[in-house]
Amino acid sequence: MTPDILRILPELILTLTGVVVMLTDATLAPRSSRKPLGWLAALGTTIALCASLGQAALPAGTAFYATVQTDAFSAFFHTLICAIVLAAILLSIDALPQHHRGEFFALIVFGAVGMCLLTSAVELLVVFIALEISSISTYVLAGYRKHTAQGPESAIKYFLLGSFATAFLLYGIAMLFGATGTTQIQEIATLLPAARSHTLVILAFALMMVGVLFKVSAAPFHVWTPDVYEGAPTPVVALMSTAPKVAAFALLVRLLYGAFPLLHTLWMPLLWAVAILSMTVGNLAALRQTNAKRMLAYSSIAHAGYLLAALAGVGSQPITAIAFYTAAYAAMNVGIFALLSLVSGPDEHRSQIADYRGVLHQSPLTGGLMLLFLISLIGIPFTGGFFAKFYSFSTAMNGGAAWLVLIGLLNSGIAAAYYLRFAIALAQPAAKNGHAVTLPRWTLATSAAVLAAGAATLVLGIAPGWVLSAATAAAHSFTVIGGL
Amino acid sequence: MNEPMLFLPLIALLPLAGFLLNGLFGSRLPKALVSTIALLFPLLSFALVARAAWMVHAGLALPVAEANAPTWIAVGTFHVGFQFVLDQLTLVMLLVVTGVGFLIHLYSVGYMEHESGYWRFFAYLNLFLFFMTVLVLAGNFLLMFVGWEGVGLASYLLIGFYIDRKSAGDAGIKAFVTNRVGDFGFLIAMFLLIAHFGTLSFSRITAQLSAHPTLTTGAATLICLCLVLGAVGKSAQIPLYVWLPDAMEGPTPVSALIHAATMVTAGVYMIARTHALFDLAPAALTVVAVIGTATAFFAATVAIVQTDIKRVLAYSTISQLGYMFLGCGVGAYSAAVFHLMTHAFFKGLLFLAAGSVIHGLGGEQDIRRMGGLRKTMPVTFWTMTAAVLAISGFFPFAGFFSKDAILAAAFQHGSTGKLLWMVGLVTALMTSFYMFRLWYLTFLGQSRAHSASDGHDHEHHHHAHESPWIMLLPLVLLALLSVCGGWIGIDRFAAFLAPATGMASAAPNAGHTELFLSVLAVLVAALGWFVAHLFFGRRTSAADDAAQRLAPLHRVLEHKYWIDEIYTSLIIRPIQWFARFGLGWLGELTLVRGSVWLLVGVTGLCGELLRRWQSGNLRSYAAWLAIGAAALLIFALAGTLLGMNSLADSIHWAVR
Amino acid sequence: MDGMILTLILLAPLAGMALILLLPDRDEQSTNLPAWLALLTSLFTFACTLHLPAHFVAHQTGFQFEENLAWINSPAIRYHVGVDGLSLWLVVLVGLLAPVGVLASWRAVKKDRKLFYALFLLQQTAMVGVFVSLDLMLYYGFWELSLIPIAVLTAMFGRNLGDASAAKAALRFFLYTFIPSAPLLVALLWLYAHTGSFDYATVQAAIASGTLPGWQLAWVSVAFLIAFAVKVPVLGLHGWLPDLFSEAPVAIAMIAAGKLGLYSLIRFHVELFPALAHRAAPWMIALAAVGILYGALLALVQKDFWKLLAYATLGSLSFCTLGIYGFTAAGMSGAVLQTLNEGIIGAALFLLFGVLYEPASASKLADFGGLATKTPRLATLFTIASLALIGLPLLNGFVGEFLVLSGTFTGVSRVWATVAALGVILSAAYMLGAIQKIFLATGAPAHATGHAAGHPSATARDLTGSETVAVALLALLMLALGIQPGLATDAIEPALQSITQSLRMGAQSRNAANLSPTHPESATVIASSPANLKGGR
Amino acid sequence: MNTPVPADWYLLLSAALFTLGVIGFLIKRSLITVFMSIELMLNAVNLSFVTFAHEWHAVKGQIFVFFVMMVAAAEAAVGLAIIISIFRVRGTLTVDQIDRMKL
Repeated sequence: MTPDILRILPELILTLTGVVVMLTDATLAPRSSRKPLGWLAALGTTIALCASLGQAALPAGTAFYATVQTDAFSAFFHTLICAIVLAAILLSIDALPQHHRGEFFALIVFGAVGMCLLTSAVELLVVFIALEISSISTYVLAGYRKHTAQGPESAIKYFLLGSFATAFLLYGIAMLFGATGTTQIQEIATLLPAARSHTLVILAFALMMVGVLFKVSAAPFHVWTPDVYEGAPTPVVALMSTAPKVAAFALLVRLLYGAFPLLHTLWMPLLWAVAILSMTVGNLAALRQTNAKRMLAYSSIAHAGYLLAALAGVGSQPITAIAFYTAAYAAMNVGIFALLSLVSGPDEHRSQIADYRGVLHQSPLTGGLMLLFLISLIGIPFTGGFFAKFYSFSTAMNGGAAWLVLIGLLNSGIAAAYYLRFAIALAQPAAKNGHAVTLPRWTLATSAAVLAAGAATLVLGIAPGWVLSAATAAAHSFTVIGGL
Repeated sequence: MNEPMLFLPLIALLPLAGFLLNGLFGSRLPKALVSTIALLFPLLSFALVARAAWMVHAGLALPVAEANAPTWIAVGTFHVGFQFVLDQLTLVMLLVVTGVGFLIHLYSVGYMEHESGYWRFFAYLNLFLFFMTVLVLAGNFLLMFVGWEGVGLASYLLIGFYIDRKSAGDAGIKAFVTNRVGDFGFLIAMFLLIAHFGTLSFSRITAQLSAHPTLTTGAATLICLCLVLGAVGKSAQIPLYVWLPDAMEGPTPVSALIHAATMVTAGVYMIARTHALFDLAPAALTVVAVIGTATAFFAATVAIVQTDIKRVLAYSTISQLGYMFLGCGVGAYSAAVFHLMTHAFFKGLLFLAAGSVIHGLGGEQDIRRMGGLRKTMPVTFWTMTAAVLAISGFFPFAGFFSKDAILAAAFQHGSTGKLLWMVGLVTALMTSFYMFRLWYLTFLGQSRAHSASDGHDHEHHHHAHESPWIMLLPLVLLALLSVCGGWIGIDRFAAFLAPATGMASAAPNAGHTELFLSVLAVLVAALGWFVAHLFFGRRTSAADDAAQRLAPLHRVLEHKYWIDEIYTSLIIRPIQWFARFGLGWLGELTLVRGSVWLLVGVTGLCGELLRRWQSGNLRSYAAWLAIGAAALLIFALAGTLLGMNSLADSIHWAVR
Repeated sequence: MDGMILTLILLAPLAGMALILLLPDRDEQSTNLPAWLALLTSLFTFACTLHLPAHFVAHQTGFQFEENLAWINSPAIRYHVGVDGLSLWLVVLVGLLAPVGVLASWRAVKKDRKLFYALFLLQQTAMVGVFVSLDLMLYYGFWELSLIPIAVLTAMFGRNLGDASAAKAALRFFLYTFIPSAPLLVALLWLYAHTGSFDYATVQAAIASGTLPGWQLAWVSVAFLIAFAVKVPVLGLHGWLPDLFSEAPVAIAMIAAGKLGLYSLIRFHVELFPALAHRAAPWMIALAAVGILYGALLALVQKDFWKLLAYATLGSLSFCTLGIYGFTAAGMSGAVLQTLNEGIIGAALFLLFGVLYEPASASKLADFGGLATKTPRLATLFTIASLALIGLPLLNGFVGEFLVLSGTFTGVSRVWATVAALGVILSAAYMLGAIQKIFLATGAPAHATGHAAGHPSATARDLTGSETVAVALLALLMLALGIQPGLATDAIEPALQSITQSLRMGAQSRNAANLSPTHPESATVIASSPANLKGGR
Repeated sequence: MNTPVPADWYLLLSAALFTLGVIGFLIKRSLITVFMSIELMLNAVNLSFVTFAHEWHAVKGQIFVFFVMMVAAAEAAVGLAIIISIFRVRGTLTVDQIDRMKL
């Protein structure tokens, strides 16, 4: 039997890296630049990435008294999250102002530990702890630009609303424990029919959904996203808009298909409604946005809606669709935010869309790549975004939800308006009165991250076969549930 | 139909070669070479036609059709090819077109001597000859339509030849668009023919008609009326004649060739060619007759008061074409074609003579400032006299025979025929009156060049001189033809044309009625001459005081019944207004753009609302969060709370 | 070689694009390297496309040069390409227009040339992709891809960038086509859910078999129809056309309208949903006939030449729609031929007026005058192209219009055919009016004498050698197609045979629904050969 | 000996505390008080955990409580740090004034 330690190897490596980074930070001279720490953190994350890739070879199984389970599903998400975190670290090496403290990288790595644990946790207690680890580290990261007015404000908003939602989740777990006497996901699934009282189970489910949907920034619980994304430093937003969301979706799938498969007829209409709400709210609100980051915040809400729409499918297809969509979404978002941070520079003086006029003329490479990511967000064929949206909506269509697909695609039609306005702003020649756009030079780290994201978007669009088979394997790790 | 090497396609392609040579390389070639090319190819074409005529005379059976014509359009069951056919009618038309055409080419070498764009003029002239020969030789409607629109294009290019004059450009467009209105009728007729016969080839249509005429008279009338619309457009009859007077903006040889001898007669030729259809639709024939007579009368009245020498001749052409339409209308197709031929001779001569006068006077076209040219331009004077006598219908000249044939045929065409004959006779009177008015004012009396009535001095008034021989030779030849052109006589001409234009037109019975009619016609012509002599012969101001007495009538005629103004205000302005406001405002701005703007606006508005929702206040966020959670709970517990416990049962059902 | 040719045609422009992007950023003014590379690639692609008609077996139904490779297996999307009579000449047309486009923008584009030519070549691949792909998803992919280059190029290299109207035009164009393509994707997914495959033949068979639920299939066909009608554009959905024509760079506006929409209408609406196409036919015919007049009338009163050309194109494209929805053999072949004509004539006119427009970027007709003497070559070629547009016989415009009108008149409805024929008169009026205002005298003394400095007609230049050759070739093509339309129709007609045949049974049902108000029996005259009409001859 | 208090009463108490916490979060103006109401909500959950642990005679519930308390402590540390940084920059703790980012 494989020793338990191998099951949580990536999380261990990440924790070790975090600690080492903190220690070396202490040894460095106060005034010297913290770049080497960034490279150290990046090295650690790469090792964790290889470890999680290795985990795919492990036979599926639980560890530590069935609190953590590694299977194709968790391996897929581990690799994805480690990749995102790696890209975020590479981005922030050059993007953040020089005088920042070393613990920025440590916080990112510790957050990564929480997110990875979240995807492999099958014990609600471990779920709660992992959730809290990732949330707290992102709360601090969100407020990292202490000297600006927006930094602390976004942190406090994120912190208060986050903990408020987590309290609901916790209350739900308590109720579930009360109804079934256990907090282990597989056991819940088996004990559910003999639960003490059904209302208690449904109440528990609803409360837990509040917590999870908040994390996923789905519609009624999305209000925090625009302000937090606007306030937080752009590399952190690149991390925050992708990694925690990916982990949250993995948790959602674990809960829906692991713990509550029997409540399928209950949560299907619920998630339909939330999906439609998030799509519509996300897209419509983004139409009139002038601030680039706020617009992309609303777009991430809309994408959460498209992801939830995939749940309308039957059998294990939705899980494949969600897995693939999160991969494509992560590539696009990391890419676009990376370029945003590159173009707007450390002091982020260009927040409005209009400030980005003429970028395509100044440096065709940056402009071209931004164009690629925007096109992928719109969902133009031969890009990752299209195939993700196509796959999610074709799953929904196979599940018979033609109306949902129609609303979804019309929404993505409307979405094209604000993405394209951004793309066209890039393409327009610089405004006569606008100050000359001086683009910072491309450093090794940022270019590596951006090119990796760009390559991922293109590969997912043109040859998605490889990633698709990994996602399908992940979907099969859930035993075929209740004859669905 | 053996093919005795008539080289029919070559007749058309030779002028095309001339056009290509001059068109592509003309600007770089010396003038002499350009004119030789321009003259050589039409001459060769004329030679081929003459050879064909000689072979027909020597007993060649007509009609001759080319054996394997290349296909043009072959889609589904519809097939049409570049089919050239030569029959009697075509032969006559070819003789006129290439013969008179060549003479006019010869004349224009002299006339256009010092014009810029010399090569361009001759390229367009050759192009015109190519399209006209294609029109005449065509074996099916579609190929005829190619020639039909082609000549329209050539006339547009030639009218607008003086590119630095805006009036020339406008006249060109007016000509082309009015022709296009006619072509629209032609197109509809062709579609009707396809609908009824499935083919457009003349021979197969006539064969189908003779085999078993399934065509109802109603359908035949509809087809013929559309064809008439086409003919009216091309041959400048009411209501589509407005472009011909303005076409005088082009150089005079153009007016002679296109707007007198050949192109405008295409309408008459087309009616003669499709006589089989027209015979089935008597109503259409009467329409043709009425239009013809009305146009003849109307144009003659306007011609009386025109002061520009070329506009007089233009209205006279419209009037003579009216006669030809009358001829066709009463079924006397051969008479109409006969008049067409003679008209080509004397009207061509008239225009060329007018050209020589204008050339001599250095561009002066207003007859009120001419006079006394008899002695200075003798050859022009005598040839023009021959033409004036011919057109007025005096005995030995060509005009008498052809016009008389038409009037005679009209006379025997029942009661309506009599009325038409009456109007025709009055028109003949007016014709001789305005022709002799022109004759007197231009050639007799003193030269009024210097005593210009409106006082603008004629700075380079130089002594009027006779035109060079190259311009006079065609004049003399045409004068000869105008004199003896008619001697063939209508009987022999009708017999020759019989196979092509059908036997319907019974030869006018000889005997005293026909003699009486011809004498009457000559008397009428003489009366016209006498009245003209009264007004313009002597130096009295008889003409001017007559004009004062009939001032209102004179003003109406002078303004050409304000037809142009009516057309502009009734047709052109409303179309432009409807396009600019009807479609421009209503269609584009409100419907097309408006609907989209509305859509965008609504979504934008919702966007704005949602944007406002984000108040930035922490507690409102928390409130929304709480409301969301409450909604979720209610939604989830809906089943149990309302006692339906549908959801609760679902759990049990799922487990079992 | 036949097996690989289509992929080669698709990949060649992409390779060219990659090469151009890798070019070093030397100063733009010296050698126009990107343009030369783009020209070479487009000429090579054009040569490859010429390979198709050379080896095309006429009168053989079904697709040729087929390639069918697995691409994505879980939703069965395959890389399935092929060409038949219908799409054969359209591919060649795209191949032809590419070098013309490069030439047209040789002097117009002065900076960022790399990006311009790269996106231009990407547009070529997308368009060829649309014409050759036989897998619905692959088709949809290329369909969407063809929007991006046009939008970005219009925004970047649009004409009057100052007041950002180029950006608005690009945005309007993109949304006008993109939003209707969303229901199109829903329809595709629905079809996939019900037939299990995206392959054109299987979907067509499934629909023909009638097993799919009726009213939903109707909605699916409506979604297809609207998405393609916007791209043509059909009357009512043409909001984007005038803006794009007056804002987009010449090379782009040349290829933006008509071809894709019309081909898709035939292939993916009429052939895919024959019965439902019939139900939609009366509306489309009405829209098309009115569209012809609408376009012609508006073109009559336009003061800006680009807008005039836009409405003229709307008119001539409505001819094609009229031909398609007539379902007669003559009408449909005429429609496809007219699509080719519009492509050729449009390219010539765009290039020519682009040359006039480029120095002083003035497009108002009143700005010009008396250019015939200053720019003789341009004037003659412009006149030839305009005459082809208004349908002068012996030029290609006439054959297309004649076939469409005769097909509609004899087979569909005489009223609409007559209304459409009126457009012929108006087209002569506005085109000759334009020639008059630009090239001939305008009477105003300023033009007649010397042109004021900076006045557009003062800075006008005549065509350069290469431009003359390009447009002369196009003019020769117009003449060739005018004299021998068989060159194209011989391949087009058999491909449409299957549609006109299968729709004939539809025709019977349509006659029962007496679509054509007058002379129903004449409706079949065109179809049945004249021989049987006359009985014993 | 009086009978033990029935389990449902504890659950009702924990539900009441939880709702109080939520209301406190919505109404209170000062950041500190809002933060305290979150702690109140967490403790309400602890109470229900303990009740269920007693009912199911499973020690798991009680262990859960310890973890919840540990997390609450961590949150408190981070939360107060953020509140201090807000106070240093904005000089105020009232929730309504922290709305610089809107629309």
